[in-house]
Amino acid sequence: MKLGILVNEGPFTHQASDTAYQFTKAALEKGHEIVRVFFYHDGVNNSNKQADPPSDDRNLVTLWSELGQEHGVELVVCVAAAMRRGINDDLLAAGFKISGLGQLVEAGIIGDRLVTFGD
Amino acid sequence: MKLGILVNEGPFTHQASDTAYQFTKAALEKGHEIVRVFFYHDGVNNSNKQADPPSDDRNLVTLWSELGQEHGVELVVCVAAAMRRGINDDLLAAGFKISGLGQLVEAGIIGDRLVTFGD
Amino acid sequence: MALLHTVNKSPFERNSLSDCLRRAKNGSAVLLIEDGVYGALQGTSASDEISSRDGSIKLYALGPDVDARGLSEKPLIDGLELIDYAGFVDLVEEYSSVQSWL
Amino acid sequence: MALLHTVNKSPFERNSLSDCLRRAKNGSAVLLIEDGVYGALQGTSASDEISSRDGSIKLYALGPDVDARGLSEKPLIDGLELIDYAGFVDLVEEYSSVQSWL
Amino acid sequence: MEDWEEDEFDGPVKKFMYVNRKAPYGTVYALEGLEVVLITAAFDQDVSLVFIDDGVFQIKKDQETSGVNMKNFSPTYRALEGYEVEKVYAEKESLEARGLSEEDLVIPVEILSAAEISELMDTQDMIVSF
Amino acid sequence: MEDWEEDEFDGPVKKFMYVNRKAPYGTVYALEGLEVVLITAAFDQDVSLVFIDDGVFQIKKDQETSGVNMKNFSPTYRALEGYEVEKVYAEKESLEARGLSEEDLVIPVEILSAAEISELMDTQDMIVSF
Repeated sequence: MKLGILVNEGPFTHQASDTAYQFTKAALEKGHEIVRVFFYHDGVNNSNKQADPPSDDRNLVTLWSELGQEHGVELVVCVAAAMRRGINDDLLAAGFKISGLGQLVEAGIIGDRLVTFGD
Repeated sequence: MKLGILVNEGPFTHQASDTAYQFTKAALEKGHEIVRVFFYHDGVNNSNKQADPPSDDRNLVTLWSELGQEHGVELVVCVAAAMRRGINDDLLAAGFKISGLGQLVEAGIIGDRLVTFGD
Repeated sequence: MALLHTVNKSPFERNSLSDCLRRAKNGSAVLLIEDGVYGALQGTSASDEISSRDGSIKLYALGPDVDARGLSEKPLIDGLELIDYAGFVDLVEEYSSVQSWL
Repeated sequence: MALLHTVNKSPFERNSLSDCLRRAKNGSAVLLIEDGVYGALQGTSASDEISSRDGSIKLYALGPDVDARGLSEKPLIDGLELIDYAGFVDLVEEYSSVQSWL
Repeated sequence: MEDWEEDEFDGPVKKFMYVNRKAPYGTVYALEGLEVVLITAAFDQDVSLVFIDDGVFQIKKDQETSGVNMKNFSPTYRALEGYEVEKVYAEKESLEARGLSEEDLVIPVEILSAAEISELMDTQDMIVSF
Repeated sequence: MEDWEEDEFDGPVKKFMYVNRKAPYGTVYALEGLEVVLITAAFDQDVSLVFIDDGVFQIKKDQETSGVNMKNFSPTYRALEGYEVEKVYAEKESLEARGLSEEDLVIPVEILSAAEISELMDTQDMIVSF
């Protein structure tokens, strides 16, 4: 199955990004294809490479970044939502890229399912 | 009256920061003293100077920054919450400073009231 | 010693208005702000609960939030008073402490 | 053509579980995740509503979220099945589309 | 809005349903959700827009936001027609519970019962809820 | 935790009440709220901690978070005593509505009725709710 993933909240404050990450990982392990992970609303904050949580806690930015690079999963941050929230290319962790909302729609068109994680 | 203000959400996603700003401005206009505005949880994102919303929308980072500078109001961003979320001195808009949670407690001790704005 | 309670969520979405009303003592004040102002509407599935406290607690709603949501022409519950941000500041001064039902 | 519904909020805090149950058709599935798993508890003020749909809709809860919240030893509502993230993926494949009641 | 080239895309047409459940202004979901709807329409997809629960407040008329210093985006719903988004529904039960009727709304919508909306939901390829 | 010098502060003692109303893990408020409580205690203030509504789930025992890859912070509540935070209350009605009793909790607390908690709230200088 081809899956699109929509992440609407940032790391730490809501569990949405955690659940989306665990879901995406499980889907990849089962051999499904991830068309794209799209970060919208506060979800754009998942791409901020400066995030530095306590060492005994998980770092979602790093986890997404590694998942994206190891499995070739596209991690797309919405440009309009990112500008509002002060996220630009300088802050972007490896594996993320900034693009338009059309990338979300396209993921819905190409994918067999679109799964949303939010608040 | 001496007021402490606690802002727990970032700009744009929730109205909390808008309401806190309007409340703080109204309190200053009435001649009250603002001991400190403390930004906690996602509230730390109010200090990100890269925020660039559409030109027909308000820019809360700029609004807080100007209020802080014009009225000498202390705008304190919690260091622990900021590190988790990737906010550091490089991103800080003028008038904000990063400090410890003790600054929130101190505002509560010095102030006559502490008013919380959140989700 | 009486508290000012603030509620900022719609009573149709969350239980924070109920949670607040259950704990607010007679003589305290409840101020509806942000999406909380939907609780000020008369004739809804939520209005009975808040109306029943009219008289024992003082009810306020933030006018700018009422206007933003297009509710200025709708009937609001009896006894509720509309205030602006300056009025919000006055309430904070008038009551001994503020509890925000986030 | 039947939907998978996900609910991620506590039924004691928000109305999203009720909102979902009111619209979920017979034959659809409801998966409780994150704080939504509190809706899986038996013997609470929220459990009657979800129990009443047992049989007409399939009920699931995400086990890792149940464990995180210390609910693994508490009685869960009858007919509810615990799954892991891999099981979540399987449900997404099994049903025609997913509606997240955020 | 953003840059995209409408004629770049030549894929299949899918049924997208956007389920609006949140009030405006208290959170940004209604505003940013509307942006997604407009983009989807530009991709020539089969778009349905549904207002249920507190989402019906999004299309309440008379919104006047100068006092909260936020942008009043309710006029943008009137632009939906220009984007050929014609399947716009509001739920009867949600309106009634909130003391609203058709005359309260800023755009004409088709009023459906909860049961009818559930039926419609079942026929979609993609459902996105804001 | 953070750096501060306990003996730097020599101000008045106020009554701070922290009202915990949110479940853990679904959002970060419980965890970051607990950090505020510990700091306040270190300032030698008169701290009360109240668990009401979904906040009572914060102190549910048996939390096992490895499956969600989050840090289990419930043992930190046991550290409250070491910080001399002794006024810890949970609301009877909130526990009952959630099918919980004292045996479900990770720390000993004093169980109060909603009316008693309202009384206590009224006597505070500062109330902060997470």
